[in-house]
Amino acid sequence: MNMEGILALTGWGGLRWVGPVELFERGPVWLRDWAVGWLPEGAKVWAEGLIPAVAVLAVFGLLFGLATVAERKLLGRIQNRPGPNRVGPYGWLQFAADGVKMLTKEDVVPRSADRVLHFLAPIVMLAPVALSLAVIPYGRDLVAADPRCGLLFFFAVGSAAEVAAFMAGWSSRNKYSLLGAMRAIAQMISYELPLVLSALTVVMMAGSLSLVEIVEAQSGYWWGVIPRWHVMTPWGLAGLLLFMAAAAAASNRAPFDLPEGESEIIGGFMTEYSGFKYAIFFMGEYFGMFAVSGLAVTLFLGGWQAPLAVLEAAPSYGWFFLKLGVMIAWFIWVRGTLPRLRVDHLLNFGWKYLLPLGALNLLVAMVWRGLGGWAFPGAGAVRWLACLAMIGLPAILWGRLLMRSRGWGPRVYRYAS
Amino acid sequence: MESDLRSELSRQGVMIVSLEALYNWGRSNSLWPLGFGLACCAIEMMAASMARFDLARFGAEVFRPSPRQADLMIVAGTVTKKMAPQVVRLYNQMPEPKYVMAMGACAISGGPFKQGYNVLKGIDRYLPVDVHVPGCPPRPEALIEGLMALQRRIMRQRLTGPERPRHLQAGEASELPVPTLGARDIEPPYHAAVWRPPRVARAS
Amino acid sequence: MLRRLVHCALCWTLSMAGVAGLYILAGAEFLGLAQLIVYVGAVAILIVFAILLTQRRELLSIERLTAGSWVTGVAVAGLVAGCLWIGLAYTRGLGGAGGASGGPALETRELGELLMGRYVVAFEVAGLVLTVALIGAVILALPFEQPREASGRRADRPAAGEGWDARRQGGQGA
Amino acid sequence: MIDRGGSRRDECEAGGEDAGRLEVSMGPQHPSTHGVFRMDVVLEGETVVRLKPVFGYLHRNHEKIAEQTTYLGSMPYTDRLDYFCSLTSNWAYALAVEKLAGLAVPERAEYLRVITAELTRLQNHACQMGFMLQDLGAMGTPMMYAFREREKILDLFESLTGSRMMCNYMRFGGCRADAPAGWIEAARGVVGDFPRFLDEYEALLATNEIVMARTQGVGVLPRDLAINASASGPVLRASGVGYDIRKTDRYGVYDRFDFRVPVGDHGDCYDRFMLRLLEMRESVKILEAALEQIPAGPVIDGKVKLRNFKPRAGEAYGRIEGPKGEIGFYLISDGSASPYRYRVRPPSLINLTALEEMCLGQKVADVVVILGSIDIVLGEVDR
Repeated sequence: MNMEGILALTGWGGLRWVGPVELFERGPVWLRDWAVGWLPEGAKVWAEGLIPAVAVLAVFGLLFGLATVAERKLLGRIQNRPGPNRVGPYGWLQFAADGVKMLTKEDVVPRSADRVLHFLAPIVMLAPVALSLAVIPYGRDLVAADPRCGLLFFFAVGSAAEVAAFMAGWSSRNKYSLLGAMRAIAQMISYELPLVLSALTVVMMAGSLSLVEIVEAQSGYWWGVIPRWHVMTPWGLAGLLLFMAAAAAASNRAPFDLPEGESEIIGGFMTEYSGFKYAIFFMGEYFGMFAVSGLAVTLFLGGWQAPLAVLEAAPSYGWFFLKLGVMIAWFIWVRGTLPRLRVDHLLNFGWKYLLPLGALNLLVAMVWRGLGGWAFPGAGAVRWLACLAMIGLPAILWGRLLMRSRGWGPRVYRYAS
Repeated sequence: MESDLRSELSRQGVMIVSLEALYNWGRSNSLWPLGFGLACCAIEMMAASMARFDLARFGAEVFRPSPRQADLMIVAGTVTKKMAPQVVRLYNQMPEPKYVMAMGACAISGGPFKQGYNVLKGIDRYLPVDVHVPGCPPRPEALIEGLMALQRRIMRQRLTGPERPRHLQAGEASELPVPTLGARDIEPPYHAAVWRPPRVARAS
Repeated sequence: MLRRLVHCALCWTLSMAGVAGLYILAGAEFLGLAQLIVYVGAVAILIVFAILLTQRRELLSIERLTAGSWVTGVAVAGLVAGCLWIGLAYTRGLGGAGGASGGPALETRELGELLMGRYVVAFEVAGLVLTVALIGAVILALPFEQPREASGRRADRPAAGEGWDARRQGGQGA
Repeated sequence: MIDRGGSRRDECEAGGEDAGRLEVSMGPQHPSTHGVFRMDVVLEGETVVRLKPVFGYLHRNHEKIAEQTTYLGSMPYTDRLDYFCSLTSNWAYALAVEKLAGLAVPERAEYLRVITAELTRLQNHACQMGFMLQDLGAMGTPMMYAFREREKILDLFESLTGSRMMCNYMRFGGCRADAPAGWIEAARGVVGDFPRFLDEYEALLATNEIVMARTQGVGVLPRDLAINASASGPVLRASGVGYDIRKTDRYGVYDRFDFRVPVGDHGDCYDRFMLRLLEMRESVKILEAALEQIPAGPVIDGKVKLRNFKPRAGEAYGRIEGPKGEIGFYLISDGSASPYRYRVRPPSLINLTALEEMCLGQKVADVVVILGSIDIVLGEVDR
C-alpha cells in the first residue's frame, strides 16, 4: 500500500492525506461529519441523531438477513445437510426471497382479535430493541448515543419487550398465544435479574455505567500479550457464561425458547401473526439477540478492542462485528444442540442457580480486587486460581446438588432373566 | 416488457427486473410448508426435509406449525371424512398467496383406501390443488420434483390478465366453505367452485 | 372510552413511560431509567397478570361512563390541571427550564453515596419491608401440602375442581 | 353467570366458566401429535388436570376392507397400518394366515423375516427417539441423525423388496423374493456401522442434563397399571415387566439367537427412551448372528397357491413382538377366499389407553413428550 496514503475527506469537508489504517478507522465518522456539514445549522442537530440511527438500522437490518441464512446453513451443517443453497450465490440471497414473500403476504387479523393491540405489539417489540442498539459502542468513537447510564438504558428499554409479548399474546385471542405470552413474561422477568446481576459485576469493576467507558476500561495488555478484557479474569469468565445463559433466555433463544415452543404451543404469542407482522416479530427477536450479544462483547470481550497489539491496524468496528459473529454462531450452535427446558425447570434454573451464582460472582469480583495488592512472585496465578475456584467449585457442586435433589441422573438397567 | 428488448438490455449490461418477476421470485423461493402430516406420506415428507434429500436447499425447510405463517399446504396422506373439515379450515387460515400440494394416492383420489366408507376420494374436491404428486407414498425425490414444479409454475405466472393467480382475482372468495359431517355423509360432497365431477363421454 | 381493564393498564404503562421521559428530559437520567425498569418492566406486568388471573368476570370490563361520571371526571381533571398550572406559574421564576444543559440532576455516583450515607437507615428499612413482603408473597403462593401420590393416579386425585377451590379459599383466608 | 352485557370477547377473556382453567384442544393438526391425533386438555396454569384423547381422524376402514378382499389382498394394507414398520406388520399377518392354513415356512425365509424385522426395529426405534427429542424441542438434530440411519436401512429394504416404506414382502409360506446378490454383505455393513450411531446418540443424549430433567419422573406408568392396561413392548418393559414375545412365543427362529431383554424400573419417559436404545443394541446382536447363520435354500413354499387361497374354516391369532409392542392379527375363516372376520391388535392404540393416567398432574410440555415416548403411529391407532 502506498505509504503516503490516500486523499481523504476529513471532518467538515476538509481534504488531507491519510494512511489506510486511519482511513478505515475514522472513515465512518468523517463520512458522518461530511454529510452533516452540508446541512443548514438548524438541521444539524437532527441529522447528527438521524444519521447514526439510519446507519445502525441499515447495518443490523442487513445483518438480520444474513444471520437468518447463516443460521439455516449452520444448522444444516450441524445436521449433515447443505442448507439453503439455491437462491443467489451459495444461497445467501435466501433472506431476500423470504423478505419479498413476507412483505407481499396477506395480513390476517383474527376476527375476535383486539385489532389495535394486535397491530401495536410487533412495533412495541421491535422499537425498544432497536433503541437498545443505540448505546453499544461499535468502534472507536462509533456509538450512536453515549448516555451516562448506557447500561441502565439498555435494560430499561429492553423491559418493554415483556409488554409487547403480553400484548401479542393477549390480543390474538388464541389460547396458545396466551400460554406463550404467560411463559414469555415469566421468563423475561426471571431472567432479567441474573442478566443485570452479571452485568453489575462489570459495572462495579469498571466503575461506570457508560458502555464507552466500560470498553475503555478493558484496553491494554497484560505482559503485552494477553488483552485486558474482562473475560480474562475469573469473575469475567464466570460473568460471561452467566450472562450468555441469561441472555439466551432473555432473547427467547433455544434452549429457552419456551414462549414459542413449537412442539408444545405452536408459535406461542406469534401464533396468530402472519406476513409482515410476523417478520417484524422475527426481526425483533434477532435484534434482541444482536443486542445482548453486542452487550456481552462490550462488557466482557473488550468491545471493539483488538486481541493483539499488532492487530490494532484493522479497523475497530471490524473487531466488534467479528466478536458479534462469534456470539451469534454460539447462539446457533446451542440451538442446534440442546433440547428445550420445561417452564418450571426454567424458573428454577434462573432463580436457584443463575441468581445465587451471579451474587457470588459479585463477591468474587470484590475478592479479586482485594487480592490485587499481593506482590510476591506468582501472586497473579494464585489470585487467578483462587478466584476461579471460588466461583467454579460452587457452580459445579450446586449444580450437582440440584440435580441430585430431584433424583435426576444416569441410570443402570437390568435385563429380564 | 418485450422479451427481445430485455435480452438486448441485458447484453448491454443492464439488468431489468420487473416487479412481477421479483414478486414471483420471492414467493417461489420461500415456500414455507405447513407442518401438517396426515398419514404414511407424512413420513416421506419428513424424510424429504431430512439430511439425505434436504428440502432446505430450496428454502422450504421452514415447516411452520401455525397456518398463519405457512405458504404451502402439503396434504400428505389419507384425508378421512372426519379430517376433511379441519383440512379445509386450515387452508382457510392460511394467508394468501397459498398453494396446495396433494401428496400421494390417498390425497389425490383416496388411493388404496378409496373403497372405505370414511375416506375422502381426493382432496381436490374441496381445495384448489396446484400440484399432484402421485405415489404410495411418493419418494422424497418425487416430492422435491413436485416442489420444483410448483416453483416453475409460480415463476411463469403473470400478475395481470385472465391468467393471473387465484388470489389476485377480485371475485374469488377468500375462504372456502368448510364441509360438515351430515346425517349420512360429509356435506357437501364437493365444492362446485373447485371441483366438478368428471363427465364421462359415452358413445350414443 | 376504554372499557377494558387491560387497555387501561396498558395506557397506564404508557403514561409511566411518559413520566420516565420527563425525568430524562429534566436531566435525571438514572431516575428516569429506573422508573422505566420498575414501572414498565415490572409493575405493569404485575398489574396485567393480576387482571388476567382475576376470577370475577364482571370486574374485567368497566361500565360505560354515565353522564354523571363524565361530569365528575372532567371536574377532577380540571382541578388537577389547575393545580399544575399554579405550580408551574410559581416555578417559572426560578430561571428557565432545569433542562439537561445545566441540570441540577444528581450524578449516579452521588445518588449512590447519598443512599448509602445520609439516608442509609431509611434505605435499609425500606429494603427490609420489601423483603418481608417478598417472603410473605412466597408463603402465600406456596401450594398446600397434598398427598404425594395425588398427581399420578386418577382414583386418588381429588375430584375435578376440589383442589383448586380449597386452595382459593385457603388463600383468601390467609 | 350473570350477563352484564359483556361481549363474547369478555367471555373469552374470562376463560368461560372458570378463569383459572384453560381448555385447549391439541390437534388434530399439532406439530407433536404424530399425525392426526387430538387431545382435549384442561389446564390449570400449565398443569394438566384433564385429558381426553380423541381418535378416528385417520380411520381408514382397514378391517372392513380386509373382510371384502382376498387374504393376499390384505397384505399391502398391513404395510399401511404402522407405516414405520411395514415388515413386522406383514410378518404378523403372514403368521396368522399360516396358522390358519397350517403352512410351514422354509428356513431361509424365517431368517429373512428375522433380519427384516430387526432392521425394522432398528429404524423404528431410532426414529421414535428422534421424534421424542423433537418434541423435547431439540430443533431436529437428533431426528436428522436418526433419519440418516433410517435411510441406510430403507436402502436395504428397497433393494430387497422394491419399496422404501411399503414393502409388501411377506407371503403365506415364506417371502416374496430372495435377497439379491450382495444384499447380505450390504446388510452386514449397515448393521456393523449401527453401534457407532448408538454410541453417538447415547453420548449426546442419554446423560444430557436437560433430557434427564425433562424425562425422568415424567409420565410414570406404574407396573400394575401397565399390566392392567395390557400395554406391551418397550412401554410395558419400561414399567418393570420383562415380557417379550420373542422370548415367550419363540416364533420364527428367535430361539437360535442369544439376546437379552432390558427392563426398566421407573416406568417413566426416560426408561422408555433408554430401553429402546438398549433394545437396539440387542437387535444388532441378533442381526449379526442371523446374517452369519442364514442358510441357503428356497424362500417360499412353492406348493402354496397364493392366487386362489382359501384356508379351511377356523380361527387363528398370530402375533409377534413388533417394535411398538405386540402386534397381532385375529382371523376367522369361513372357507371362502376372504376372511369372515379380520381384527388387528394394534400395539399403539393399546399402549395409548393409559395416556391420561400418565399425563395428569404433568405440565402441558410434558404431554407431548409422554405421547412421544409411547411411540404411536396413527395409521395403527385408528386403522
